[in-house]
Amino acid sequence: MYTQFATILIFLIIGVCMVPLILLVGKLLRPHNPDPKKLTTYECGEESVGSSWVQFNLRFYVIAILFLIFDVEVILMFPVGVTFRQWMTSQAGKGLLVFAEVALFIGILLIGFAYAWVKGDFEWIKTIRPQKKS
Amino acid sequence: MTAQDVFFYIFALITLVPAFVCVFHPNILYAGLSLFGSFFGVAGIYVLLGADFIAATQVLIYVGGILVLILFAVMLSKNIYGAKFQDEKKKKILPGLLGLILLGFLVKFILTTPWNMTLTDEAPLPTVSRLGDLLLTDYLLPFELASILLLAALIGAIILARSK
Amino acid sequence: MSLPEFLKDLFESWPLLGSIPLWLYSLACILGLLFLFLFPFAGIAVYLERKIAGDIQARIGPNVVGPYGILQWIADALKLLLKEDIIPAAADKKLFILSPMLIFLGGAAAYAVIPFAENVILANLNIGIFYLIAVTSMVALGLILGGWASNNKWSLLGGMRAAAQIVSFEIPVALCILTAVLVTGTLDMTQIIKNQSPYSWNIFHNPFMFIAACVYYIAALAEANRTPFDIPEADSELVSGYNTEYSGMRFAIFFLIEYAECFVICAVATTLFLGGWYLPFIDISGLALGLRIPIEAMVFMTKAVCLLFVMMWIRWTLPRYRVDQLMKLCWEVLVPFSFACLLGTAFWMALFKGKGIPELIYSLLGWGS
Amino acid sequence: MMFAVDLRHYLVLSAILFVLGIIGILSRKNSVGILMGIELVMNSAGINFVAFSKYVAADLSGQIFALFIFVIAASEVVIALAIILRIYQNKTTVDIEDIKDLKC
Repeated sequence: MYTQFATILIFLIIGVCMVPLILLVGKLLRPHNPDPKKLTTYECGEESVGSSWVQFNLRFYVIAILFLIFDVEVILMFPVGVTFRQWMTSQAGKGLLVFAEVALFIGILLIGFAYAWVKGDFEWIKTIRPQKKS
Repeated sequence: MTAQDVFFYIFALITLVPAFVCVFHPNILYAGLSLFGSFFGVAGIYVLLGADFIAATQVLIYVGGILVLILFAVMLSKNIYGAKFQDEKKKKILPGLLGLILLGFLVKFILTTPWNMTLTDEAPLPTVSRLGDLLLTDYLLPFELASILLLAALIGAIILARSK
Repeated sequence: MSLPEFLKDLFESWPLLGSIPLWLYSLACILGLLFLFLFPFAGIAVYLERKIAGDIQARIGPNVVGPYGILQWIADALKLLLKEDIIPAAADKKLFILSPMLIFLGGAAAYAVIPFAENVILANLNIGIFYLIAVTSMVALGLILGGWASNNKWSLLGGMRAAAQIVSFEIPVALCILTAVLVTGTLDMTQIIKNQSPYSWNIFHNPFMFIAACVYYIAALAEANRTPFDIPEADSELVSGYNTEYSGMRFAIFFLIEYAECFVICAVATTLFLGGWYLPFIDISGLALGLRIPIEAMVFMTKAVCLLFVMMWIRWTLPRYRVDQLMKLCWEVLVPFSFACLLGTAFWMALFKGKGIPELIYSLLGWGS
Repeated sequence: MMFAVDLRHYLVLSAILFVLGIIGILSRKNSVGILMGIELVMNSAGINFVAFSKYVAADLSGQIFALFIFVIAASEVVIALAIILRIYQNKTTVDIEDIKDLKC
């Protein structure tokens, strides 16, 4: 197992230092004359208005919550999924029992999914209500 | 000094230096980013300990999930009047001192207590199928309770985060 | 056995090459994979895309540089190399440089576990497909940083939207891969293919697997920001999304990684659902190893390139989704479907003790192969 | 031998990570920073569990616990960040100094 992960480690190291390498090659070859006009942020030609660290509401965050919870569920399901076939093919009697366990695990989380669906948390709010100025 | 020991020290550095930066860096965004390096170091430590599935889970959950959440939170909670994340003016001497004392105790206990460890040096076996069997047989109750915990966390967080 | 080990055994007896340590072999294989496969293939994919787009829109597409425009992508690469690469003054310099690195790492590291042929896989990890999911989830991080660092309102929104899209489409992808893992029973990529056979591919194992394959393809299409789901680069609204401020070679990295990820999606789809390097009903395991590996690699590549062609075909025919339609599609169509496929496959395997439709038909007909 | 890596080295590493996490929790003013400290503490606990599962008990119970640590860490981060962002919506600040009074 260590040799495979050693290859992965070497791959990651090369991957990390590949981008600076490419950029370095680029830096050597290309012209470099920054002028302030060129360095302003691009806003379709107009002057950029206000700082860009603009505030936005929480629907990005709700998406991230849903992702993390269901990601953890998938991760717990992966070891079970790997041995699922063994349980099904070898011990004949326990097939449906193991399926019941897996179905219970997924069913409980589907309740949360249904709750989020019914409460309309999947709709991407079209109108952005003006931020309540404190 | 086999190869694994060298890699242990490398991954220990990759874990501790970004963790150090994360604790002491004034800018909260760079602190969040240095967590990225420390999570990778911990994943490397898991690989050295022969836990390949746990290492991949660590990368998937912490780097792909929790760090994305933290960065979203940092960006969403950027206070409006344009303060550029500089928020740390608090002194760090007292917590640092306390930490060092705690560290001293911990290391003393670690080095003195006789752990009955069994030093085996054969290559670690793949763990995924054994984890699956354990989850389905011995640890079935925690497996089902974990889904209830996730359900509670999901519903709680959605209610809180729903922007009325 | 992974490629470095296979090469080491192959060249064991040679005088000079015999004494090279294993990690040097893997280093050579990695550099070979990156420079001989990833970069050229991404370039050729760009060329293919523009040719197909031209064909679909009844025009010719690039045909100036080299015969039929084959060298067009090299010209593009050189042009980008020589373009000036500015970092906006207001940008956050450190993050601006870090973001392409993260994205390149996320996209390229998935190539380590793609099984081109019997022993031709860079790292024969026991958690192959799971490692792939873990690594591709890093791209969302790079997009957020890219959008945030360029200090441009549109790239910030583009970066956030791209991250939200990638993050939310990762659930259907992970669930469909889990469904395939239920059927194959292992995470090791070469083992997944070996559990299938020329006569029973995973996609025909049971009806739910067929749906899971389609859901995977659609969700992975969205995860790679390909049309009809490339909201972040929606030129009408967000100029060019998170990579507005990037120019020159940095932009080339974003561009290159998009095509690298497209191939990863097609390769994973062929491995999990379309029986990897197995020809439909022709069993070639009897041939000598030296002959079998090239044929297997060609079979694998033809399947992957066909899926790539479909991806490009879709890009130039379907209009783009709006953001709320996109999120609604993900959370109200794809995720329920993938949950249903997961439970359906589990029930099917519980019912038929892990046997799929092909095995059942063969046992009925008495072939028993 | 000092350098041969065994259980104690992993425990020292997780102790240092644990202490860094504690310092992070105590010294941060920004509540999202406190959460990062909590993540470090969770990681150090994970390293302990997996180290014990390799060196002491040969079975995989340590790794199962590390798996459940991921479940707990994920749900904890989700809830904590939801609370923080809810506080931020009302009081537009995440600094713990300003979140002292009981009524938001």
